Amino acid sequence: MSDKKKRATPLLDDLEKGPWPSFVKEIKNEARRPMVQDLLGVLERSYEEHIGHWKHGGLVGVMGYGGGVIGRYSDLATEFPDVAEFHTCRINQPSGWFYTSEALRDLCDIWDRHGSGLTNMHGSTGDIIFLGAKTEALEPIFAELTAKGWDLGGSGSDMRTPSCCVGPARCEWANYDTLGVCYDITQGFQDELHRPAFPYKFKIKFAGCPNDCVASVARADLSIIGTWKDDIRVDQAQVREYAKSGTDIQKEVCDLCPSRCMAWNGKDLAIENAECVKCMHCINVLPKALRPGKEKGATIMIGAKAPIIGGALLSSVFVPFIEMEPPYQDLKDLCAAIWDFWGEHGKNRERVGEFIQRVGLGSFLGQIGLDPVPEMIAHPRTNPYIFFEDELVEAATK
Amino acid sequence: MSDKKKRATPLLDDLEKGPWPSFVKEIKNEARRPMVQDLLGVLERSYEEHIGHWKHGGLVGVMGYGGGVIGRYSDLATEFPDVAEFHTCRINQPSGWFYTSEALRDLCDIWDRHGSGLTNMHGSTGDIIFLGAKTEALEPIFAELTAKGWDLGGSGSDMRTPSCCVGPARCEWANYDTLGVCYDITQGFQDELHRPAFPYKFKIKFAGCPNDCVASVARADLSIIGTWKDDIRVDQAQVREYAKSGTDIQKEVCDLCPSRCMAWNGKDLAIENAECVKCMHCINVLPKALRPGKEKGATIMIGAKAPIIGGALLSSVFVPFIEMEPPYQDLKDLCAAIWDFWGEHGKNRERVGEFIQRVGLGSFLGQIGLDPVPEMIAHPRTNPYIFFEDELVEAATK
Amino acid sequence: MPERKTDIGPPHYEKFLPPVIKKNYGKWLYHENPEAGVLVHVAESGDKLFTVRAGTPRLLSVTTLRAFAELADKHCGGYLRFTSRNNVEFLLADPAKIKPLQKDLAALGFPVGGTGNAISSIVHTQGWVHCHSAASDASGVVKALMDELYPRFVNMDLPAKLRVAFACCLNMCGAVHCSDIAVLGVHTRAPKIDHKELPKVCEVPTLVSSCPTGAIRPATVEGKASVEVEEQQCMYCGNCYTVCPAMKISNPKTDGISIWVGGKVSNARHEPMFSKLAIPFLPNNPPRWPEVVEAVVKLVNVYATNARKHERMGEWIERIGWSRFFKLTGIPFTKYHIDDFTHAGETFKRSAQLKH
Amino acid sequence: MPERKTDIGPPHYEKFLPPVIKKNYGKWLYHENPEAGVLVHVAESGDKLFTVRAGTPRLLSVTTLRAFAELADKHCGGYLRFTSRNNVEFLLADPAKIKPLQKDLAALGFPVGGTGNAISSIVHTQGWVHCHSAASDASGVVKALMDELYPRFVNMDLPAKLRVAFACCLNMCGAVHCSDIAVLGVHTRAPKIDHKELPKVCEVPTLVSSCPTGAIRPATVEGKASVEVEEQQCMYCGNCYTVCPAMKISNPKTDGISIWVGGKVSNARHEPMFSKLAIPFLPNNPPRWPEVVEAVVKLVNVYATNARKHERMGEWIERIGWSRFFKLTGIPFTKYHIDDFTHAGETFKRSAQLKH
Ligand code: SRM
Ligand code: SRM
Ligand code: SRM
Ligand code: SRM
Ligand code: SF4
Ligand code: SF4
Ligand code: SF4
Ligand code: SF4
Ligand code: SF4
Ligand code: SF4
Ligand code: SF4
Ligand code: SF4
Repeated sequence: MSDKKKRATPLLDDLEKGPWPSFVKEIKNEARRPMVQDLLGVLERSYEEHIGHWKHGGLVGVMGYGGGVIGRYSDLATEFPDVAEFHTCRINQPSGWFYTSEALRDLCDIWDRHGSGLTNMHGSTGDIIFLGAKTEALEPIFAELTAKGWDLGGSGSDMRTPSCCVGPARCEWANYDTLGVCYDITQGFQDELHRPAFPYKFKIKFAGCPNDCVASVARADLSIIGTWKDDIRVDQAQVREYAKSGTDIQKEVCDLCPSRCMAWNGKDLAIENAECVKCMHCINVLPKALRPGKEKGATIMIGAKAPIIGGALLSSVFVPFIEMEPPYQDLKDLCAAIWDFWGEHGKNRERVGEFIQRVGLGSFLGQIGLDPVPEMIAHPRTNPYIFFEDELVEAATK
Repeated sequence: MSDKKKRATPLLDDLEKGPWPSFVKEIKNEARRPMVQDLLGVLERSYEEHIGHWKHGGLVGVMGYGGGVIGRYSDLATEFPDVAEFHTCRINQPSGWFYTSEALRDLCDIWDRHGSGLTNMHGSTGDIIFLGAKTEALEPIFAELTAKGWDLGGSGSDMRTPSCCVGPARCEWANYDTLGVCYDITQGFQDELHRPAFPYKFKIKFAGCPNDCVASVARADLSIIGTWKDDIRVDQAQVREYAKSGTDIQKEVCDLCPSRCMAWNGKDLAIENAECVKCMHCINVLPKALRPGKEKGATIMIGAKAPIIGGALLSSVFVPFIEMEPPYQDLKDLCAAIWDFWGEHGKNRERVGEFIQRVGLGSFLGQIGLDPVPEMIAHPRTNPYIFFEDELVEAATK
Repeated sequence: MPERKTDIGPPHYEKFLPPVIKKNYGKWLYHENPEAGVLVHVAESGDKLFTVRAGTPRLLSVTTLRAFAELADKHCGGYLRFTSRNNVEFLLADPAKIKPLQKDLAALGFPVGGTGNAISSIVHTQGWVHCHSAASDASGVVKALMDELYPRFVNMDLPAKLRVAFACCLNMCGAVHCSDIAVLGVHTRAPKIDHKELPKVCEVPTLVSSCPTGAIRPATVEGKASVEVEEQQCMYCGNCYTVCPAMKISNPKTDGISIWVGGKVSNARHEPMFSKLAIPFLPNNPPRWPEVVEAVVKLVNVYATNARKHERMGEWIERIGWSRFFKLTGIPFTKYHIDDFTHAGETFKRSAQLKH
Repeated sequence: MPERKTDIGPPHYEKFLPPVIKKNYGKWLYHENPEAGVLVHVAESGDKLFTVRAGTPRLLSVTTLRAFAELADKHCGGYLRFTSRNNVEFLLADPAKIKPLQKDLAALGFPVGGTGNAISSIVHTQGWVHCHSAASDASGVVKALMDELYPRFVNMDLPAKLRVAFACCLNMCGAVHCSDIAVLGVHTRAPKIDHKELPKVCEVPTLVSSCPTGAIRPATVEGKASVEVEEQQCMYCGNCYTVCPAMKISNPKTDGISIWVGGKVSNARHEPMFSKLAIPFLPNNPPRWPEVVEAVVKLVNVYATNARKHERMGEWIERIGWSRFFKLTGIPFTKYHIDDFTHAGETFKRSAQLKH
């Protein structure tokens, strides 16, 4: 093993320099491990050759679970035997990514004993990522994690680990309890999370307001975005303060309001709330003066995904406004209804957003039991290719 | 024939009432003709039964031409023998639809002698429509028309009769000679007009400015829309006149400018011309005060069509700015280049706009010999499905 | 019979231009619109051209055309033109002739108007008068509509121009797809196949490829090469009938009319826009199509009372939003309004920017 | 080994919330951002929570995590969190601890910043560290970029937030498709088929249907069921490789990086937008990827000097127009920028509204 210690990594070493914290330093922090030595070796090789050296292989995981572990194998196993197996464990993060030093240390201790000692805090879906475990280590890791109250996250065609913004824990703009519902849904759908039974992955992200600090509209099959129904709460005195201290209310606020529903006369800021589209801009610029209304809830959007196959999708409006109170039964029923219909008719590797476009939003709504409303669309159809049904025609002609 | 005279048309008769001029009256104006009697009969029948009684049959036309006549036959020929054949002749209108009473009478006389005496002034492509001729009448009609200096228009898969707005003949906003180029192109492409040789129809419409008074962007495969390059000409005194006489310059003009590039201080109207997108709105509202610039020309757009098959298309920018001076050689060369490539590779009944989408605008430009420019697109691609070519990659990697 | 000429093209327009136009061609300075249907164009030379515009049914008899010719001789040296929306325009050099001309036109029954912020003539198509694909009549619907919209033609009391168009089938001759209000004839049943006729008059491959949704498949019927239609997949566009007369698409019971709103073609303020579906289906109810007339008049009035000055129908709707539009007009929103064709996803609302 | 438990889910977050949060949960009034990396949240009760945010490489050793834990114990009762962009946040009740914490973080080499109108950490993916599809490394490109963008992280001198994201292949883990600036690894050659391996490890039908452009067709090679790729139709997305390891897509010579701009996900002002192509291809040039770094820094600077206050990258470009964008940045516009996929037509400029 000693020879490994000696292996030079000049290209990687260059990335230890510079003001930004270095992932190479992080890797070297754990370099006492042979596995990490081999990781450095493989990685340096990739830097030399401009190509990766990992391959996917047979499914690996823990007993009774279908998700939570990503199998990875090196294609240079003979040269770097200690990364022949280099799997990822996804551990379900706590809502809002809050930790105590103690909890963090528990995780470190477990990972110290059984893996590379390298992590991602966090993966883009939101999980804690343990980066680099051998197959034989998976069960022990799992046992120790659960003993300390942790569990694996999702992977494969299951409900992926839900995530949420910091919300009510630290943000004055949260229109519902993002942490609470994220925890509730995660616990309520443990089977869907651990045992892939869907046509493809299904992601849920909770954002407390339209600022969407978890990028749910771009990254979740179900995007739950907090909003409100009534009037923006205005503290005119504070508005004047902002004006005094240099904010150009007209230019920076009124002129940038997408619905142009604000008027500033130098003394008061008037808002035509009926026209407000709850974009958050004015509140963002004047946090001390403006607050969302009191009738709070969320907009449920559906279908975001990455490009493959049909091109990337943003989520689209599914339920314009829903109250978000425990036990969140409406939301759970909605999930169940979606999973039933999509689960039965979705093709293999067809995300729900693609599925909706294939079967048509109109008929999808019918199956889910939702009424079509104009809020769901940017505009009605422009093409005349209407699948008329007899009822419509008969009703009109009789 | 006398019995025909007696046939009652109660439903149609109802449409002789009311303030708007009645097409039924027009038809009855010519009812001395048996053919028109039968037309009334067939039409009344359609009104009773809620269905049309025309069918397309074998191609009809005049010798040596493939276009200009639309064959129509009644499916109630035995009952209405005089409309058994009821064809349409399309006669190429003069540029801008200008006539003298004499010219109009010439046309009437010919049509009186050989057809129903019913016309459309005009068809939506722009032709003079002679509505209802028997097959045997076609050659005589054609002979008398040409004798008087008239010719047929297009139909089928040919260059359709070009049309243009009134332009410089009566409009202060014309940025080029719409009538002149319309006439020139029509004469220059007589063969393409009369002898269908394209995959499908090809329409050209000339509008003198972005108001697009011939709806070219929606209705022409090639839409030539006048525009200018330099600054809008402003008569500040006249602007103030408008303000005095009640026009709210700020609200009605500045606030509605799509590029928000105008400022009104109560005395002068300032225009940031570099930002102006030549939409015409301010000029439309203040015709006495504002005029397009002096560097005049046109934007060439391509591909508009009705919905069938892939959905309707508006034309898209093809040449952002081109000077429009006789003999319009650039425009003619462009048409030839388009017809060559589309003619060779277009599918049967594939409009050029559909063709461009199938082969890709990028490669279409390459074939036509135009460089891609950002003006041609609303925004660059959002999907990562790029057909990389070796040159690009090699140039970057060597 | 005179000797045969071909490829001569149309007469040169110059022959038909009045002297004042010939003189000031391309040198116009500005225009005014003193009253509905009257335009005054002032040239750099100071010369003035007076235009009087009158509405027509577009379907014109030679009798009427001769009457127009007479009016032109009487009032403006025989010079007249037609517009891109099928109105007739008399081109006067002498303003004193405006009133007399208006009187004569009134006597003949042709209304003067259609200029400025008005409803001009309805661009339309053939319908039962001459076309085979028509799901409704064109001239009749237009006449019924204009009788009610007449005040909007002879006045200029709308926020902006309002363009109404009619097409009798999805081929959309007349390009209704970009109108403030579009009235469109629709078939709502799959074509009836005449298996006897088909092999004689149609090419099966062309026919199969004519279907936007691929609903047509080759099939052998009674030993003959024919086709079958997967009715579930058919959305009644009628393109198969256009290429093959043996695919009868018209149906007296189930053909009808749909209403579309918010299109425009000018580049003024807002870029050109397609019309969007407002009402999926109204019955064919000749001779007056009351349901259609009522719906269109309602749309015009709601627009007229709610839109801001210079706002076209589509610009107004974009500002207030579609949910407000459906509320104000009382039109029910249905699944038919939700696009389910090729680019459907592009029409979904992909933002949380909503009015609650 | 403890007895086996399953389906217990994550620990309840409440256990990890500091007292000041427990007390004021959902009752925050407003916040301030006094300096880069420091947030003050004020509750209705008057209580204050002080947040100190530091950037991390996301790939963290347990050694560093333990160091964070120590800092948390020392300065804020052991309470900390991570952000949705992988920064670490220390949650202080006592403002007096801010400076000392900042000092300790500086000593450890973790920069305080990323708040307000700054460039926060780059959301990124695995790259050569752990993934098989990677067309480039993730951590390395990100490190090289952030070393140069560092001043934009520790200051708040941009017109608005600027979100940079990196993904190493078209799967786009990390959802770069809606970022102000997106850096995306791209393959540029069709997959090499391992005909020996394929029959063993892949299902041909699944493989065939995995191709967005239908470039993959079933084929029998040396008697075995395999596939062939119509290279003309392949745009190198790598999806075939994702479903079938025998379709090797990576290529050391021709893999590289593309740059995308103008995406956003917030609903503030403008609706969410996709990123659009700015630079189709830059070479893989480890360890510092100078071409990529130069391009991104240039984009940031042009944006910073030209955009108006509160204007995100995409909002700025929309205002000035794409031709101006390409002029200002000096990036050549090519046919690669013109969409030619399914909805290409929707991206064409269908209006004469142009700046000349
Ligand atoms: C670890 C992670 C990237 C990271 O470094 O953070 C990741 C890693 C992988 N993703 Fe991902 N994805 C990760 C978040 C995402 C996201 C972002 C998100 O979830 O917010 C996306 C885009 C959003 C979306 O879901 O569309 C994403 C879209 C994909 C796709 C494309 C899916 C699609 O429908 O287009 C694939 C391909 C697939 O599923 O076969 C994919 C597949 C993969 C695989 C499993 C590659 C494969 O085919 O086996 C990667 C394993 C890498 C490895 O070696 O560990 N990954 N993946 C992220 C999960 C960590 C976590 O659980 O927290
Ligand atoms: C006469 C006219 C309507 C009118 O009453 O004015 C007309 C009438 C017909 N059109 Fe049209 N089209 C007429 C202008 C248009 C326009 C508008 C325009 O040209 O500005 C369009 C929409 C723009 C476009 O070209 O896309 C139009 C789009 C069609 C289409 C659909 C083409 C497409 O690509 O989607 C068809 C179907 C076809 O070509 O087979 C069509 C086919 C037809 C046919 C020939 C029906 C057929 O399949 O045989 C109609 C003959 C009616 C008859 O019985 O006389 N007509 N047609 C117009 C021509 C008169 C003239 O020459 O001036
Ligand atoms: C005569 C005609 C051109 C021709 O060659 O026949 C014409 C003539 C004029 N148009 Fe037009 N337009 C004519 C069809 C059109 C069309 C095409 C159509 O309707 O199918 C359009 C596009 C409509 C659309 O966008 O859907 C059109 C959009 C305009 C506009 C832009 C209106 C807007 O705000 O969107 C203006 C500017 C204005 O009205 O302020 C305009 C302005 C004008 C002016 C004032 C130009 C001028 O200085 O002379 C002319 C008198 C307008 C009027 O009627 O008040 N013209 N105009 C057409 C008369 C049609 C009719 O009989 O009513
Ligand atoms: C901590 C975090 C949520 C979390 O649960 O982790 C968060 C926290 C806050 N966000 Fe955020 N945002 C966070 C990710 C995001 C994201 C998601 C992302 O970047 O992937 C977005 C969407 C970005 C986009 O649109 O592409 C986001 C868009 C916003 C916006 C809207 C900005 C805009 O004008 O578009 C605001 C409002 C503002 O900044 O004025 C905002 C405002 C805020 C406020 C001020 C909310 C509050 O009152 O506390 C918080 C401090 C902001 C700051 O950093 O200056 N936050 N914020 C995330 C910190 C990420 C980081 O470490 O930098
Ligand atoms: S999404 Fe809204 S509620 Fe959640 S953290 Fe961001 S700003 Fe606060
Ligand atoms: S939230 Fe947005 S839309 Fe509503 S008033 Fe404020 S800026 Fe305008
Ligand atoms: S298009 Fe322009 S130039 Fe032509 S008539 Fe209309 S306004 Fe005048
Ligand atoms: S033409 Fe249009 S864009 Fe240009 S200044 Fe006038 S209103 Fe603005
Ligand atoms: S719209 Fe249809 S029915 Fe009407 S004329 Fe055109 S093709 Fe014939
Ligand atoms: S009507 Fe249209 S959709 Fe129906 S079969 Fe014919 S072509 Fe296909
Ligand atoms: S983006 Fe591609 S290469 Fe990178 S982690 Fe995701 S799947 Fe792997
Ligand atoms: S890389 Fe993509 S496009 Fe090319 S063959 Fe594979 S799946 Fe098809």
